[in-house]
Amino acid sequence: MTYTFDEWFVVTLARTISDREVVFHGFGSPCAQVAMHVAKRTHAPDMLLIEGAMYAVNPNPPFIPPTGNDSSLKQGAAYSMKFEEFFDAAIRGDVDRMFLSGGQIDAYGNTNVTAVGPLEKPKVKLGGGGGGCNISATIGQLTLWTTRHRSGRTLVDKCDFITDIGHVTPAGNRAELGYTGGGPQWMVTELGVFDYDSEGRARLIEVFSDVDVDTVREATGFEFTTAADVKTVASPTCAELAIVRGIDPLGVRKSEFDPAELTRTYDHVHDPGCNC
Amino acid sequence: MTYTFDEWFVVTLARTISDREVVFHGFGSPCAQVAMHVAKRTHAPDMLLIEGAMYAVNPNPPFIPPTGNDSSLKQGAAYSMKFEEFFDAAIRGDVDRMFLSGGQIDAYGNTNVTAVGPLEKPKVKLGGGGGGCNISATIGQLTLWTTRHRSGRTLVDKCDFITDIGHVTPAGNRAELGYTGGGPQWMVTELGVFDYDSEGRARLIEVFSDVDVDTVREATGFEFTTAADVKTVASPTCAELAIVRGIDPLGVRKSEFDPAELTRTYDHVHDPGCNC
Amino acid sequence: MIFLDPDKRVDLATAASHIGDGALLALGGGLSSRLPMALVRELVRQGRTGLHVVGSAHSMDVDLLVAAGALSICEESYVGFEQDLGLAPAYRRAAESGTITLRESCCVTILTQLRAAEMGLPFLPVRGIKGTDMRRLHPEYAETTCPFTGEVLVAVPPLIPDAALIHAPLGDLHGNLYLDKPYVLDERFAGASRAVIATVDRIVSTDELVEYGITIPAHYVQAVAEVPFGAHPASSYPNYAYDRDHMGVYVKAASKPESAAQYIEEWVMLPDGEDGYRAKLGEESLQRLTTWSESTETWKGLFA
Amino acid sequence: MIFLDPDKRVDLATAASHIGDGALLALGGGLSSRLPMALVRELVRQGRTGLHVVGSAHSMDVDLLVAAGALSICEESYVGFEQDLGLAPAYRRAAESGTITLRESCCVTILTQLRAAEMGLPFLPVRGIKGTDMRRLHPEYAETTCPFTGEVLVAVPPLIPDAALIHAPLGDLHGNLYLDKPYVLDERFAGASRAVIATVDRIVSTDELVEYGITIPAHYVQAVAEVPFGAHPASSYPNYAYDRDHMGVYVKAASKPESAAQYIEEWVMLPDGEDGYRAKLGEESLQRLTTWSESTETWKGLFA
Repeated sequence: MTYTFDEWFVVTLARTISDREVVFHGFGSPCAQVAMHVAKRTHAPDMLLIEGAMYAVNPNPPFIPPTGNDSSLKQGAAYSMKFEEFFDAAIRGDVDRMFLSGGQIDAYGNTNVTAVGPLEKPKVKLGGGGGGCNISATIGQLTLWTTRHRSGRTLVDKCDFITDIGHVTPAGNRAELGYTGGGPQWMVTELGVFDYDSEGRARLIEVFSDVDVDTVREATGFEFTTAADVKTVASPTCAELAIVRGIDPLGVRKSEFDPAELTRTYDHVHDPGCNC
Repeated sequence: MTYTFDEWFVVTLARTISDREVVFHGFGSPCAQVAMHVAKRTHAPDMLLIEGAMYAVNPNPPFIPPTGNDSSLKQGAAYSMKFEEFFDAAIRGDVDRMFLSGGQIDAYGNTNVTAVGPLEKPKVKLGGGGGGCNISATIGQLTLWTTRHRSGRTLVDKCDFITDIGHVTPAGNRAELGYTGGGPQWMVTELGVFDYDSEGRARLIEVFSDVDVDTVREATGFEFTTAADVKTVASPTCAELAIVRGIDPLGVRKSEFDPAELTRTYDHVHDPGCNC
Repeated sequence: MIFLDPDKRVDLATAASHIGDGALLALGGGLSSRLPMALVRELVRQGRTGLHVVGSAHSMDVDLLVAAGALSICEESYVGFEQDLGLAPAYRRAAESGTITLRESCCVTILTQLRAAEMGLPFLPVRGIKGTDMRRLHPEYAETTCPFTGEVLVAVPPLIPDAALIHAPLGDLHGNLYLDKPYVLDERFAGASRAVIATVDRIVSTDELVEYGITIPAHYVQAVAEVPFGAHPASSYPNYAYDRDHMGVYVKAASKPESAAQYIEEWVMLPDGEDGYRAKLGEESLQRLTTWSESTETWKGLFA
Repeated sequence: MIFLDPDKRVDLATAASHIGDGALLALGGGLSSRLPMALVRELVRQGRTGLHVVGSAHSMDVDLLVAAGALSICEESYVGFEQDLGLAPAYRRAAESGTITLRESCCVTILTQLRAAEMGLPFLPVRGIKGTDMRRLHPEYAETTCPFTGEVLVAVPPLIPDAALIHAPLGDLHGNLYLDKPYVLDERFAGASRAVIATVDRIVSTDELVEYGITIPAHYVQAVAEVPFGAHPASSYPNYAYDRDHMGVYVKAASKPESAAQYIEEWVMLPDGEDGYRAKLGEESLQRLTTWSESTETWKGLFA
């Protein structure tokens, strides 16, 4: 059996979720969206899955649609929150994890989804932050991700605009700002996985099997340290792969990637611990 | 045909409502409650009737129950507000009229429903203000009423505690307090009807047919002026009386009166303008 | 707080055991509707003391806690039995003799304080209060100046109940609750409190509950106990109307300390708890309260 | 404001005529769901200019207003077509060339400003914003210090839209509206705005509407116009799914000023308005969007 990179990526995101966490993804985030359903159906059955723009609680969608607020995404949910109900919960600290991406991400995990270039005359007007700005301050942990690391323009030394809060901003760190959320815990890119050191800076801990540390360094606009032993990202199990394919038959997750990344293909090595 | 004082009183309250007003009564206020339904079914068909503790919009209850939040009170209402929906509307100024009573009422229409006597050791601990305190500041007009004027203890020179706001308080008048509501417009008692002068003080304008001005003065703990020509309160029409009896077959309105007041009986004089 | 256990069902004694002496409790429902009476009775049976209650307009739930000596601080907006049955006897007695602390509040103020808790904010401004004597009861209130208009408003702190006691006509094993309107403050209590402790007349399947509609979702609920007629003598529509006669029995008994104590002995301190309570009321008298929907005459007859 | 007329039914042109040039508009729905597209198209037909829009995450409604030159200020939290169709072409072009004023905001901030309006308060504190660059877009924000904790929070003023444009699947003649979740900000818009201007796919009897449930009550609604497929190409569940293909047609056209103008000429400026729009789309293509509930395969097939 072979699998493709988008599948491995989604499974890697899923594994940043712990069981019994309350987890949320924003709209326009199919990789995070698929990842949450993979986690719920594998190692995190008792997580509270809050479905992006639907605010549906623990839905069982028949498929992931290409838009974040199609009604299919609340199928099987006994309850859908109201907009304010979700955001209040996030602000008061009842949400444990959020997935967050950005057109620019700096070493501290600050993200820019507002505009590249000067604000008065942007080079690229990005879509905007949705709800991330306020709730990035208060949600328990953040899993950052990007599928555009290789472009060299995403992981930057300095965001042109800070939309969502990382560990340290020019105005101070989280403690100084009075924020209760823990900030970025992981950052998953199409090259590898970072955690954050005691100073709140990204640290490379894993790379995908077809990536080396130098490739990561070349693509990254900020200095980063690495773990003493940079490992290869753990491969997906066949159970996880089956779930990715089952929940996302339209392949909506693929829309996040440059076409070249989708050609990355891997042989699945049978894991004796896996009951495929 | 004869009618009793409780019926006349309720009709008099009803007539303080104009058509196309948004009107609310609190709980424990059967006279105001019945009055609103009388107005809605006679001269104010397009009023928005918000049913006390149910927050039901334009209900058509089969009868008035002896409690303010029985489900009978939302029958026929397509919609019932949420608690916060009503109170937000009242605070932002979308409610035109509220009925308000009090264990003590002063000349400016400040009311006390908290405690008679010193707060630390009250002589009588009254039930409490419910929601009246805040919204008395912002609702368009207030119709005050009491059925205990004759006791001599209700209309007082000074409230022992101000629960709800009249025209002028020791802390200032409405303009000084920054309040947008117009304050008390009418006060209906079992003796007569008051309006408020330009200084915000109650002024007697009408008495019931079996009451004279001296009786009112003896029962009142504050000085008041009178209209140049104190009239008799207009009699109820037979249509109004029929509606009072139809909507309140259990006679819940009577629970507000001293038993002696309920013995006041009147002959209905046929009004040529009335199509009874 | 968020509760993720898939099965929250417990018996009433266990549900009540989550409440400690001195707890700050939000009381669900209001006046004669959906009062958490079974939980109140169970707290009395378990001998809880020093309770601090908050909420809007309430009646027998508060008065019974006072009569039983379980309550220290009352922060409701009203306690009484409306015009029909009058002032709350035990509450009034305790307030007049100073054996409970009065922190009477106002609906919008309580709502605003719950919203501050729900919104994770350290304060909120509230319109009103100025000009009244309410701050004599609430020295904790402060003031705040609007940075845009210069208006001075009263500022209130968040109100975070240790638990919200909520009775619902229907619930499921996960703790999802269906309420009939008026919801009063119950949704806000759920968002603002550390936990919801619920009783329901009947536990049904989640599918059946979804047909009715979920008002309070399971993740707010720490424990749910099935207690038929758990709001009695308050109503729990669509299941049953309030028992005006029994409310009258209580109010009469509560008018004197001795007869209040006797009511508690006779109606609350039963060795078999709520089973005993319902048995003492009798099947016929309880079933009568469920007949409200048969006709207007029947409904009206319940209150005549 | 409160609207008491018993019959609020009007045609679409009359509904849109309540909106003046330069109006501050709240846009109902979000992303691909319940966008007030018929009202947006009608405003373009009527040549409205200088509009200021507020809301959460939106897509074609905002982009089309920009493409038509009707919009001056954008205060949404996001404008785009998600990962599927990408950035919003006309919006992006206008933002990059400075022909519209950017006041991008954040969901909680907008929610808090609407709540201030709804609660009748001159300001509210909001958590967050500090540490981000959002205040560069919002010099009107101020600061407030919590009188209890000393914490400095950002203070925001009330946001009072002149009108909320809301599309609902069902409504009645009084203006009561049923919405399918997600409601997004629509309930808050109704409470905060001076008026709700509504379109509905279908007007039904009040009794039928009550069976579904009333989400937004009539007293907030100034005018309601029956416009079948009035959200198209957005969805209006339970009636129809979104038209991904048509969204794609639009996004492609909007990528250049000339083809954007051609789209507007061809799909919006039709002499017979929405009737012409539906006729041009064709019965078959519209009916297809209503087949989502037939089977998972059918539903999925709409988006393949």
